[in-house]
Amino acid sequence: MLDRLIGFLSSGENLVFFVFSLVAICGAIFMISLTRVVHMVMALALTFLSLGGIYITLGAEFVGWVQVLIYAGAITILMIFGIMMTRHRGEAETEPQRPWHNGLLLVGAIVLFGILFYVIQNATITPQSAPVDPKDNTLQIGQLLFNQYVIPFEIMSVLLTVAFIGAIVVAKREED
Amino acid sequence: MAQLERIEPIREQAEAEPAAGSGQQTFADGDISAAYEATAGGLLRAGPPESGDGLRTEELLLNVGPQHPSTHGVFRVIVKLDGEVIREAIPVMGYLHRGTEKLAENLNYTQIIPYTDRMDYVSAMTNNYVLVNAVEKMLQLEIPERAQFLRLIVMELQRIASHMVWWGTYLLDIGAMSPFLFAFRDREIIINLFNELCGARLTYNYMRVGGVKWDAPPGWIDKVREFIPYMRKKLDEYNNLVSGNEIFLARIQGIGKYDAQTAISYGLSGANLRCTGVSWDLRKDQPYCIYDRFEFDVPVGKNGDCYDRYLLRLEEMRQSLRILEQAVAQFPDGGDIMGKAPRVIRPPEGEAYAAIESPRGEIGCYIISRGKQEPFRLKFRRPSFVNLQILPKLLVGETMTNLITILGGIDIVVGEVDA
Amino acid sequence: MANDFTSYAWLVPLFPLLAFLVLIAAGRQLREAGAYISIVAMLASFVLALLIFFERLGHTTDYTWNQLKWLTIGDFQLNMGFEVTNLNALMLVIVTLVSLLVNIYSKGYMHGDERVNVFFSYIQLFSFAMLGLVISVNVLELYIFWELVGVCSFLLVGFWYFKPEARAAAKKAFIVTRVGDVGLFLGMLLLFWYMPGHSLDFSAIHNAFSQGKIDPSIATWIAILVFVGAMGKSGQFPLHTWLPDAMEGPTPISALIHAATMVAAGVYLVARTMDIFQASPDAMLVVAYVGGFTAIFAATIGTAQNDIKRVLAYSTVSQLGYMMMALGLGAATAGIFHLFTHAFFKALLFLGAGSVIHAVHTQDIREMGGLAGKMKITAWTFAIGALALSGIVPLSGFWSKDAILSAAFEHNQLLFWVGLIAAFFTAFYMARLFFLVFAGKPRSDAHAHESPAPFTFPLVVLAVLAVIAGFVFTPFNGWLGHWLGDHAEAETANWTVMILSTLAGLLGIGLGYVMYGKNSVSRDIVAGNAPWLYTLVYRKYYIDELYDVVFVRGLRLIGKAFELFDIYIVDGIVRLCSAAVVGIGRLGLRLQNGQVQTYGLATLLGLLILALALAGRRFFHLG
Amino acid sequence: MMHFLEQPFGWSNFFVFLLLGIVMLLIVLGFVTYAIYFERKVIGWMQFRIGPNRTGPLGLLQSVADVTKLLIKEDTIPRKAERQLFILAPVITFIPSFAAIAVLPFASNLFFADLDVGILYYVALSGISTIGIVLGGWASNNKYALLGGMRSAAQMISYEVPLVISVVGIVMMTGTLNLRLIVEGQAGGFWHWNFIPQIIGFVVFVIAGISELNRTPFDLPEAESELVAGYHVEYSGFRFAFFMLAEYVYVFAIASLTTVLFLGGWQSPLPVLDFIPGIILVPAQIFVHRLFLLLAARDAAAHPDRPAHGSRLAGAAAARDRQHFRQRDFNGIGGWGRMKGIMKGLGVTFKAMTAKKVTYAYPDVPLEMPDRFRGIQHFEPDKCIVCNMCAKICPTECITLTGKPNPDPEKKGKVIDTYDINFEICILCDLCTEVCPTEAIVMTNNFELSTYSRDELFKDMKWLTDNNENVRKENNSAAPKGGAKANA
Amino acid sequence: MSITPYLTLAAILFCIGLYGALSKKNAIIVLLSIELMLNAVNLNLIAFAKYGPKPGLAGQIFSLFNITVAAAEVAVGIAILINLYRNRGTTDVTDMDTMKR
Repeated sequence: MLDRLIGFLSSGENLVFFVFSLVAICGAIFMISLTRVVHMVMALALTFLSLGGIYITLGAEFVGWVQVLIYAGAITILMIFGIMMTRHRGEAETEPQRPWHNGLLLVGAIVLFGILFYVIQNATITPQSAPVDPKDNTLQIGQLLFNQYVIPFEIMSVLLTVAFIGAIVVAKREED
Repeated sequence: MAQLERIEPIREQAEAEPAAGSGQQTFADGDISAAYEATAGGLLRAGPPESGDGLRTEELLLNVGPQHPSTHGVFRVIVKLDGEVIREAIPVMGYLHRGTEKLAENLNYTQIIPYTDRMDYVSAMTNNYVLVNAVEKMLQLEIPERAQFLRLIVMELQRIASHMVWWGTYLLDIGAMSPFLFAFRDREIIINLFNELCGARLTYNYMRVGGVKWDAPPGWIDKVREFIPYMRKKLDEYNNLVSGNEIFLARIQGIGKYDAQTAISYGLSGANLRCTGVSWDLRKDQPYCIYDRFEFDVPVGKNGDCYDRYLLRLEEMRQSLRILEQAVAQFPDGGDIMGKAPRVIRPPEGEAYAAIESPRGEIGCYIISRGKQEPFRLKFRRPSFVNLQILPKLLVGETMTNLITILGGIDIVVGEVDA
Repeated sequence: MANDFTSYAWLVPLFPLLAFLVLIAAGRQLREAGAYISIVAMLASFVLALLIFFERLGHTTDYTWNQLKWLTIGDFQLNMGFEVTNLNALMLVIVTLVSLLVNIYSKGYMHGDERVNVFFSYIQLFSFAMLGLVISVNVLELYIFWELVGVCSFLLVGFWYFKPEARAAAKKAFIVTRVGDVGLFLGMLLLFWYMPGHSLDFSAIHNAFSQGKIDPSIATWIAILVFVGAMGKSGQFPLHTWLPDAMEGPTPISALIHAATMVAAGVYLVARTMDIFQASPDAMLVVAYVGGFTAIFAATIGTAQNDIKRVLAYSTVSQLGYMMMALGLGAATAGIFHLFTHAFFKALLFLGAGSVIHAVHTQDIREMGGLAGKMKITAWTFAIGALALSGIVPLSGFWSKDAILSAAFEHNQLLFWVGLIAAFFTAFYMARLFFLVFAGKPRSDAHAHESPAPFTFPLVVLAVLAVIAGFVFTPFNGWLGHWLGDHAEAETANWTVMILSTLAGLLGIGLGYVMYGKNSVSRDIVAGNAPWLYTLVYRKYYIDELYDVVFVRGLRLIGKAFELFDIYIVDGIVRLCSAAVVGIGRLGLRLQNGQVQTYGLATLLGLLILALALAGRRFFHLG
Repeated sequence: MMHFLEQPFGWSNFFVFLLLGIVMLLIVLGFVTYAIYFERKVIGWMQFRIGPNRTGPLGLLQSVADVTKLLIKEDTIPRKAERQLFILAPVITFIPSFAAIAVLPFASNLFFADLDVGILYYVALSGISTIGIVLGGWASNNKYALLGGMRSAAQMISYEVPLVISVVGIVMMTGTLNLRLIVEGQAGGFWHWNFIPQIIGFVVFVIAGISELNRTPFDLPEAESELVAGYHVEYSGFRFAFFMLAEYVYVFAIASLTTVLFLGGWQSPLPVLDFIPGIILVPAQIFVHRLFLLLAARDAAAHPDRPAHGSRLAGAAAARDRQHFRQRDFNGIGGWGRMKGIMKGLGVTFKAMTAKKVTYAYPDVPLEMPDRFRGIQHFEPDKCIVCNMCAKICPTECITLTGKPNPDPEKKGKVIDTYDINFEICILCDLCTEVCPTEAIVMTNNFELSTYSRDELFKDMKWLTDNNENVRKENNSAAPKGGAKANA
Repeated sequence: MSITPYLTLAAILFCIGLYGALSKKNAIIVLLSIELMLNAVNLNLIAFAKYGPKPGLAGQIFSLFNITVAAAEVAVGIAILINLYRNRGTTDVTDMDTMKR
């Protein structure tokens, strides 16, 4: 087992992936286990960043930086604003009043992971065609986006506008 | 003597039974904490509103505290913020209270004069004059011509200096750094003039009962004469620098607005009153000293907002320059500077009230004398203290940034507020 | 002329049945007449019985009539009917005679009891049952009447139901006899099973067993089981406890049932099925030893009892032991002969005791004394009975006991000595009884006086019978043996046995006279220096307590166990079902609590189960 | 640099990059310090004062002194603050700012990373430093800091949108996000530079850049007048330095981004000058840009009208909304006409630049005061007739004196024995010299009285006698009370 | 480098997010957990884009769409959260179990 690990870590790219995934998982776990809300948000920001890094190693440069921009930049701050806007009296999460619920949930999650893990291990995916050369990722994405996927793109813009206007209307305080 | 009787009955009556039915909740003498509790303390302790009314989001209780940079000294406003909008503001004063009026009760009149310098430390001359004028009224002294002129020139110079301090700090509060330097550069000239005249830059202790202490040194009057055109040029420069600035106008127009009736009912005076259109300047309406000999007009605002007060004060500076110009022209070239004041000043029993127009409004001095060297009771009507009372009303509904604009607009000096 | 009365033998039980029905139907209105009806009925059946007896004296062939078809199961046909043999005829006479005398006695004794007619109806029912038992043709019919007799004994013992002891005694009697009846029933079943053609008729039994068609081990089992039935009814050792307690019933009943008839039924049964016993020597031995032991055992207890009726009860148990011993030794005739004589003098003793009790209103002999003077006839008859029981020469007791002892002398020396000692004890306690009751000074102030006519007439008749009954079967004249068809027994006068038994009897009477008559030897010679022995004997060897502990408490424990089992297991299951339903309901409730996260969890678990189901199927194929 | 990037990623060129990284850090630090110095100098000049000149020649070491002071100063953490976040916040702010420089090309082959997504990279990273600022404000558990943090975050987010949109024009023109290619697209004279065809983009970018950096006139978060110092009010020492560093690195980044995007990067303005290596042109342009930035910001004095609802609107929608408001504000009322007032203000500022400086070098050149200046008293014991007039008249009773009978018998009266003035209380009101009949006590013009302990302020007779330089010539003491001593 | 490590990482993150979403009581953290789950999906998309059966950019395009949707979702989520907070006074998910106002 050990030599396989060393073999895995030998090439730079794997090392980077290993580090990033480690950070991602720790961030996620901290998000669950920490008690103070802001710390949780920070932990998750860490996860988002490390995922961005993994996207870049996967050759998705544009998506990686968009992820960093949107998730680490915008959504985390939005969450922090959300936290500040609402007062957190019981800052520390009181002990789980629902031991049964959590216990069962943990078991469910682990079983789900087991199934997924099993499927993943057994699935054998063989790439049929040659991998795409990652020369100018942004250019290609741009071309693809506006030729083949222009309709979803338009729908996305509509969706965003609707969402944001909706958010403002919902959140606006009725000026007394 | 008639006034005396009038005093006695009031005093007995006051002691006999406390003012009944004064609407205000009266507190026994010692019970200051209750008074404080009823006002600011209550608000503080109320803490964040329970979520009962739930609809408001987080309510922030902010202390625009005593050591805040833009409150011209140790003055504190407790502000209940909803986001940026102020829901309620309660000013808290008394941090600079030195008990001048109580101390004065066992100081003879000459010794009180240095204390008046430290009340409104930005315009000390007008403080000196109001005390001295009150005593002279009691003694019915005759003030020599030259002393009158010196007093007038000195007071008008002091008015200009005071307005310049106000102008520099007010714009600093709003956010511009440079104007402050401009203002203090020009004020330095006036300060040097005073230094040459009476030896001090801020606390002059220049006037004495019956006259002034020092005579103008040789060439002093010429320096004043040269200062006037220089100042006019500088005032135009100030206007160019700031008054036209659109961003500045956007910040200041329409903020802290009140009408004439409110101003009068709050007892405001000075630029705060005149900005609402009420033309009331003691120099014109109750002339004292030799103001009646010169003609100058009293600038009056229209809609009572910060911008009007700003323009008003700039205009007042110009008018003071006009007065100075005429005063210097008519300056007597001889005559003694002290009237026939007795060596030991013992004003006869009785009371007197003298009020003059200080750069911040009507400053008054009310003295009750029992014929001894020390006044029995000395009371100053301090314009900053009175003008401050309108602040809470103005602040409701404003944002945090406007709080500073309005406070600066009223132009208070905390030394005068707390005495 | 041979069978013209015998063919009417079925009438003998019919008369008491009719009387019973009449008494039951109009018991209350009849008041006094009830007694006469029952006496007339008994007289009629006694006369018919005598006629049948005389008719049978001549010849010895049995007369059977079993045409009454009862039930047919498949190819098996069960008939009822009646059968008259010499033995039956003799028994008929004994039963009818004693019951007639008891009826007469009861008319006087039960006078004044408001339920007297009910009493007479029960006696008639009892007589019908006893007579039916005697003439039954097959074992099943016998078993039916056997049970009926048990019921009547229960009713009569518990006649004074308002006395708790009576109620308890009745129940005890009924239950203990029932235990015996079970034995008989099993025996009958085995018989039914193994008899060729499943026939239960006594003639068929006689043929099958005498020709050795049944293999010996089965025969032994059948014999022992039948003997268990007899033990229950005749109060042999393990099942004897109910007899002394049955004394709670009225005295005539004790006389009729517990002296002459019912208890004799066991002996009669063994005699009737002698062929089975002869087919298995082991069974014979068992019967003999049980009989012997019961004889001496009961005799010892009798010496220490203070209740007059209990002494007589234990004496009956002891005499029955003798009869069983005789049958066990093969001397059927001696056993039957002793039964014949014992019926008369034991009935006599009981009725005598009854008149004494009637006079002094107490049953405790220590409060009686000096009654001889006041009750002349009772005293004398009682004396005759006592002497007969003790086996003094001219009286019937001597001959019957001698026949048994001589049979014992030939076959089994041990049993002979046991019998001898028992005889000594019998004589001793009868003497103690007589002297305590009749001799000495009166110990209580009750003014005793002689009983009226209905009391004394039966006493006299019985006394006469007690004297003359002995001569029917003596070493010198074996008529009874021949008549009963039991010729196997050669009658030889065995002088030594006669002398020894007479000596034992005289010794017992002498000791009794010395201790209780003249008080020269202190009464509590035994109680004095061996108090534990005295109490042991007085307390009837604690048999009752033993039964109580073993059976009563054991059964109660088992009952308790079953009760617990019932409560916790059976009820438990029921309650469990209801709780399960409620639980499922509450689980559902908790699921619908409006929490989105709970719904999320539920969906997750559903998903997992679905996935596992799918993956599972494929996984196992693969695995 | 390009060939470095092509090599496979191994340990060797990792160190090379590390080295280059450190060099870049030093360059940036140097720039930052002298940017601060430069800024303070210019502001000084605008306000006719000299600006820092005390430390080092011409005050060049002023920023260095500041930075060392910050390093040495103890950085306190408020007790109730969230320790971890408080420490983390400056780090989160600084790292992205420095990382953002990696993508800026300084010369055709001098750049750190040639990313295809150059601009996106920059914008993404600047987003993260906003978190740092918000966290810093929130973690220091101080209401002002929280408000400052929220405001600066809201402002940075809302101005990020115009910043990005203004750049889209250029990206569309050059067809790539890669900064190096953008610069190459601007070859030829300055008329090829992007700022001409994208003039609107350029203006929006500059203004958005100014607000992004929280500089005047958008320095709402650090508006000294209201929020004292914005989100880093509780920070001190090294952590405060980090925040300032981050801010100025952003200044450097925005400035260089402007030059790269709009002002032709290392392309020379005139074709003839193309031999001047790009390396020099870029800092020059950065310098010019900085100057313009300061001028426009510093003197424009007031702030834009404050957003009416402050920072409470949620999501990017708020930014768009305010953007709309800003637009109306600018060209709504009379468009360029509106700018007249500001232009006049600029005019005054420029005039002031050349005006005489009023700063005087006080400690080196002593200040001479007018004769009548009321400084510290001077006492001549022999003139004193122990009449106690001065002690009586003193309003704060800070004079205590004791007399003793005249030593030589023939003269009657008393001679002064001890004469103390407690300068802790004395308010230099000059009443004592006024009433002294024999001018025994007069005032001098010197006023330096600072001491290290209070009891040194308690001057005795000997000290007062020695204090005899520049004594006031004209002491109108002993003027007869009430009589005016007439002198012209 | 085959695809399994990426998919495993995605599975881990997804399960952690799921656990967080269903167990945490603070609404904001539930929102965050859902974000984490969306990220896991994103990772899968991109992993398949490179190592999947038909490598191409489709995966990346869809991950872009996924990110936009997630951003919209968070914006609306926070808005709703604030509104709920104003009405209910708490952000505790367990208190929001009735539709009544």
